[in-house]
Amino acid sequence: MTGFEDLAASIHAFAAAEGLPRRDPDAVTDEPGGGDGGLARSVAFQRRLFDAGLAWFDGPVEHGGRGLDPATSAALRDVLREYVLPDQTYFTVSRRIVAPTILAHGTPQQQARWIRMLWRADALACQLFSEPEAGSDLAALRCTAVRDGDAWVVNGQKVWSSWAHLSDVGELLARTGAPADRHRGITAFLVEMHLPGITVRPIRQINGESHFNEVFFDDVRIPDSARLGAVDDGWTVAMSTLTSERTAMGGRDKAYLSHPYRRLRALAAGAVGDTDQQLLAEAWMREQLAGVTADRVATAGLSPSVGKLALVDDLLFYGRTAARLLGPDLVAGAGTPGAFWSDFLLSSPAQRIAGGTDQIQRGIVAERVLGLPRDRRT
Amino acid sequence: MTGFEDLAASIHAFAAAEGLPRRDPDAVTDEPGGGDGGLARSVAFQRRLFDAGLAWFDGPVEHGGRGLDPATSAALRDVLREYVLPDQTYFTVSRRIVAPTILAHGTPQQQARWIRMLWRADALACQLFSEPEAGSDLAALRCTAVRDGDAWVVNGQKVWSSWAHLSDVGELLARTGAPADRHRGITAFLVEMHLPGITVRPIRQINGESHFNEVFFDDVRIPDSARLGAVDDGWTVAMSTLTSERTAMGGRDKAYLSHPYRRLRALAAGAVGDTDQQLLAEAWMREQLAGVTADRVATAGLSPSVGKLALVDDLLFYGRTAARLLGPDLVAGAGTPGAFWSDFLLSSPAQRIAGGTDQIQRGIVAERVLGLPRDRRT
Amino acid sequence: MTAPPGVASEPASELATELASELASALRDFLGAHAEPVVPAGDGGQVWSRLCGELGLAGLLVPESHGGLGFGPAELVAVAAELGRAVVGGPFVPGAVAAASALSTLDGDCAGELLARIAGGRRSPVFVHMPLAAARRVTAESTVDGSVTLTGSVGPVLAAPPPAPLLVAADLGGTPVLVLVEGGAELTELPSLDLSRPAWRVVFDGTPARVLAGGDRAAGAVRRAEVATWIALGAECVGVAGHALELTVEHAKTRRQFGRPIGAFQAVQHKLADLTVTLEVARSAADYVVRCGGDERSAHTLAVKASEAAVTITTEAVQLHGGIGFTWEYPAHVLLRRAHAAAALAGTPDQHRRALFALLDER
Amino acid sequence: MTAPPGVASEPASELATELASELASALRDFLGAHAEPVVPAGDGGQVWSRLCGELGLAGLLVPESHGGLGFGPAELVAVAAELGRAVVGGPFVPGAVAAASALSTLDGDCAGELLARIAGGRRSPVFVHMPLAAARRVTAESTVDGSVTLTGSVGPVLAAPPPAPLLVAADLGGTPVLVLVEGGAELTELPSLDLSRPAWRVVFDGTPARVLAGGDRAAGAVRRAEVATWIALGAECVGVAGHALELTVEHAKTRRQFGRPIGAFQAVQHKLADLTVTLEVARSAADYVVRCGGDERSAHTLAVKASEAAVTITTEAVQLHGGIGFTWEYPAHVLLRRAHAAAALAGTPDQHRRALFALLDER
Repeated sequence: MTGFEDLAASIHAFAAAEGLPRRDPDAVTDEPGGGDGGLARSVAFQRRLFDAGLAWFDGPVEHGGRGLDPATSAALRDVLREYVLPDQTYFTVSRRIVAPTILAHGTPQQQARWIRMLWRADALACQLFSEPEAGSDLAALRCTAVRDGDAWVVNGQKVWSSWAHLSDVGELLARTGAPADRHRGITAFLVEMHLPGITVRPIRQINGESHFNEVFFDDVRIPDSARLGAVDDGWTVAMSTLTSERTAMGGRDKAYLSHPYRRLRALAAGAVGDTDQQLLAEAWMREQLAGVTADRVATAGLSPSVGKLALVDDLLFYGRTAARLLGPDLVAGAGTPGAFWSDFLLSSPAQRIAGGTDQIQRGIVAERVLGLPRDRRT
Repeated sequence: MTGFEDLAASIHAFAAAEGLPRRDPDAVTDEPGGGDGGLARSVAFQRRLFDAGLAWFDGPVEHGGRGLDPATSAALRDVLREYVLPDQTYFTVSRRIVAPTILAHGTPQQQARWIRMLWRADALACQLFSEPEAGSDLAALRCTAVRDGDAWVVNGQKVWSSWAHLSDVGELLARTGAPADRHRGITAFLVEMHLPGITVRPIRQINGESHFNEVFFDDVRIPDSARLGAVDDGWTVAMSTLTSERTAMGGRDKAYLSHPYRRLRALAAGAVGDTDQQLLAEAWMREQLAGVTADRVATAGLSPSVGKLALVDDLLFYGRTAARLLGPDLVAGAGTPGAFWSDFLLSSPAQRIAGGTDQIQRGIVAERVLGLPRDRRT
Repeated sequence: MTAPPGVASEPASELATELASELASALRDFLGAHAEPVVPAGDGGQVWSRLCGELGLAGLLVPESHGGLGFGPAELVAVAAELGRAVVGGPFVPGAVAAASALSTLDGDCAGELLARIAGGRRSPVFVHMPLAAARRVTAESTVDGSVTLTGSVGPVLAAPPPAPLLVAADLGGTPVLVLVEGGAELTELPSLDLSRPAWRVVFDGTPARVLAGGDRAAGAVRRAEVATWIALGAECVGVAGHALELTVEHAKTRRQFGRPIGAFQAVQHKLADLTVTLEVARSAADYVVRCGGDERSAHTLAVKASEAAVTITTEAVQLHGGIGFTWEYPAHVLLRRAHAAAALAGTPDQHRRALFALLDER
Repeated sequence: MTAPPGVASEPASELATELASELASALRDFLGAHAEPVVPAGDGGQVWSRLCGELGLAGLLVPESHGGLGFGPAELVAVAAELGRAVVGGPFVPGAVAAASALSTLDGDCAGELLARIAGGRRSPVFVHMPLAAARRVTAESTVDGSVTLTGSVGPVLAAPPPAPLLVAADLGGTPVLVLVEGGAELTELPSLDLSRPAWRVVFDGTPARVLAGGDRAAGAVRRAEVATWIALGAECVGVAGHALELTVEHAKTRRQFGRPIGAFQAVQHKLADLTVTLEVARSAADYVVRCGGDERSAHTLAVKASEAAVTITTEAVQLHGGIGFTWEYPAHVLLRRAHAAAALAGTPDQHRRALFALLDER
């Protein structure tokens, strides 16, 4: 593995200079959902990491990546994960979902403009896909972009947009053809979020937090140079984004819940009864296999939808198991493991909706993995 | 409850005269699937029971029933169930599925001809519904009945017909209209199974037994007087039969597996570990609640499809639990509990197909119980 | 095996069941007018207070001789299901159910007066207890004046804020006692999962208390309160589950995607059908409690089946609602929160199955 | 914590994985020509005999120095999955897997000769053992001539009919021993669930035997055989599950109802998608075994995930096939039978989880 040893040494040196604590394999510290560790700190760290050439191992060299193969890159990320890093969840959409789309479908100018910024945390990105009447049925979207000379005028509403309130750029899907054209009349754009006419309104979530937003477009003018892909070919762009999203959700880089086994083990004090032993062993197995499955998605062509459905099943299992182990302590109030798991039980169901609902994922597996006849949806 | 005490006393007296053993509440003797206890013995017993007026408590008096209300009848059947009776499974289709259909849709002549015979076990009945290309999609059936003067000529094939090889009469669904008319072009008949041109061929099942049959019709002439319901109105008749079938399958009278708790408890010898305690307690609860659910189906308007789906889930649980408790002894060979449960694991899945598959039942619950929009099936 | 203690010893008569269904229907009308739509935050027990004032529900299980309604398990199940359905707050379970059940087993003026207070709704005691807890956590010590002092803590439990008197199960030198604490306990509200009904931690530190019963009578009273608590929380879960399924079915009929209501999709239909089966099995468990006169085995059965059904159905309800189910304003999470909290406070299904097996294997 | 014993101590190299996949592909071609379609009844081990004769598979795990192929966990997993897929009979697991694994840990001429016999396919020994059984059921007693006699029984176990020599784990005055029985044991074939591969009950009644190893070396050899058995049966289950799912998908594409293939119905599509997830998690468990060099924890993981997947998928396969799946002639039940039998003989998931937890909690 060319360069692995050198780069691993660089990581350790960088970590030492940063004073990053080693991840204690027996400690359980991360929070699920994330995004509450302080944006400024995360951004500053990410810039130093990027400038040290340690942020993006498998990225193209011209955009600041290292150009390494996937296996070496994964191994280096594992080295980095030996340390406790500032909260990385702000960057998942930017780096793992929007940037790959720009790399695949953007013009050289768009790539030069955004990709480095997204990886260096000089900009944050969001998706602007779902609408109140277009959730699973994304092809029903109504937000319009109308051509006006060398620009487009956008009107409409988007919803469930993670981090839109913090973002500099959004990947927008807008209708440029007739609504009856469905997925054929949609175009993708890279919209600067600070343009006049854009209003972002956070949505209060089930657990009281607000990472999602409604985004309103009122005669927003965007240049044609911000168009991503061909006119009316936004569906291709969107599908590529959604595949990246599913892969990111099931990947090791963004394990929704870190250390499930250790977290659950800590709930069973004293002599562990047989039923609880069974539950804990099952949790351990699921944790190991989630890693293998994520790797198979990343490198062996396993469908990301399979990985995401397996993940969702794991999250349901962890939540149920925590409730069983905690008993009444599930409601034991702030600062207790009960509070952590209460929040988990409330917030983890979002994983069953974001990036395509369970139902959508099953449809993808049925049609694309198993080759079953297309369900009559349209 | 008028007459309850007298009739209960009659049952006890009858049982004493017959020398019926009391059912030992701690013994576990019945076999699932049934039908292997000797037809002749069961028939002879059923005739004596009927002649004693103790076979059919809620049946109309003119057909040999007692004309009692459902609650009293259920209570009397419970009294009868205090004794070990000869194998009753031969009669379920006759008494609980075909006879109610004739009562609801038959002419007075048909009722006089068949109902007493079916309840007295002077005749056995079968259903002739499914075809190789018409399973869940019953309305696709192809077996034809063509009018010829005062008779009909039947041609075609039926399949999955329980007890057809022993039956005297079959409830036949045949196409009398165009295939494109689907459920509107079907007529029901009561076919005597000994007519020329009928061939019955047993199907060897997954567990090596043969209770199901293929039935072939080759220019079989049946009189118009054997028609059940109006011409082209067989769908109404069929739906009424299927509702009876679902009710019978979830009912107390035909518990597919008797004494599940006790059977499973017997597999856990010595000190029962915590996991096995949990499984056994769950089995006990399911057994109690299956009885309540069956009663709610019978008397409180609960959908038989709900009852059948709950039953199927119970059967899967019992099978899985037995495998867990037995371990390697699942394959311990003839005469052991392992052999009993092996057969159960092989044969119980039929309950998920007969009387409408799980999928069909869920569709019925969705549309008729929940009032969801009709799924586009046709 | 002796007959297990229960809410009542007789199977429900048909009349009782009829009464229960009328009561449930009246209650649903009342709650429909005063408690719908479900609110995300607690109502401070206001709805419960009105139910006590206008329908006398506080005296549900208090004998008529003490000014209550004198109802049994059929009515308890019916009322609790409706309260769960509307996610009503207030000390229904620890007071009207648990305290009344414990006190109903005792003779004596003090018990009688406390029962009358429950029915009257003033200075009503609540029973604070960890159901199925492994060890008794409160110890009592005799004092010179014949009363006792308590040390230890219980929680999270359902309770009511001071000045509600507390009924506490404690250990007095190896003997179980049921004591009354009229003041001096330290109660901490635990702001947590169920916003409509907080849990509490109760700490005793040399707190003076009065012994109401000891020995077998205390154990019997405590067990009766526990069984009634399981039944009430289980029946609440049935109500929660039913409400969540109704909301979801309604959503499936109105929300359109791909040109038709999502409820026209077979995947959604079949999921809702499976949840219906889950709900109906839990309802059968509620019926089973009534049939068995609220005995202990049936209470365990209901606690398991109803809490599992409520957690499953509310979890799937959130998923089936898509994004909207994940918002603060929509009531799906209110039901999810109550389901989890009621299930946690009733004791886990594992604990109930374990206890049930012990009963089954007794003989 | 010391490194747990496994099939091999090193993680699989990439080369090994490539070899494994070539082996699997060759095997599938061979079996496609000689063992498809799956037959309801056993083949008397004929296919296995040909695989040994033509591909040398009996020596899969036998070191090359003893005439075997010297393969590791990657190849074991690949081969076992293909054999499971085709529901091949014969003493693959107790002989080529378990006996070879146990003997590979031992030095000495006798072990070497037995390994050579396995590779050569003549008078090959089989290892008869109850995996995860609570107590050692066979006791050994020393005789004057330095050999031992055995008393006790094991079963149901996988074995081979006489005159196959038996390797047996026994207890000699409190010390574990691994012994060789060349004759005199009473074997009863148990005609049961898996028609393609019977289980056996083996009874020893003063049966003469020869001690191959004692103490820690015996325990290590037995453990190595157990771990390899779990891996082999688990991998077989992966093959069974994959085959059942393929048959079902094919059926869903061709069987028409309501004017279209049943696989166009969302309910069927989603059920098959869920089963795909179940299968792929089991495949991940097989990969995990290879990554971990076949260590004990990974073997438990595979045994649990693969046997659960095989039982679930074959059960649902029968249901999704409708009536045809319920007939003797159709192969669905052959796969269902193998799934249940392999799961039963590998030890239940409960036992494996329990053993795994003990390993996890060791440190």
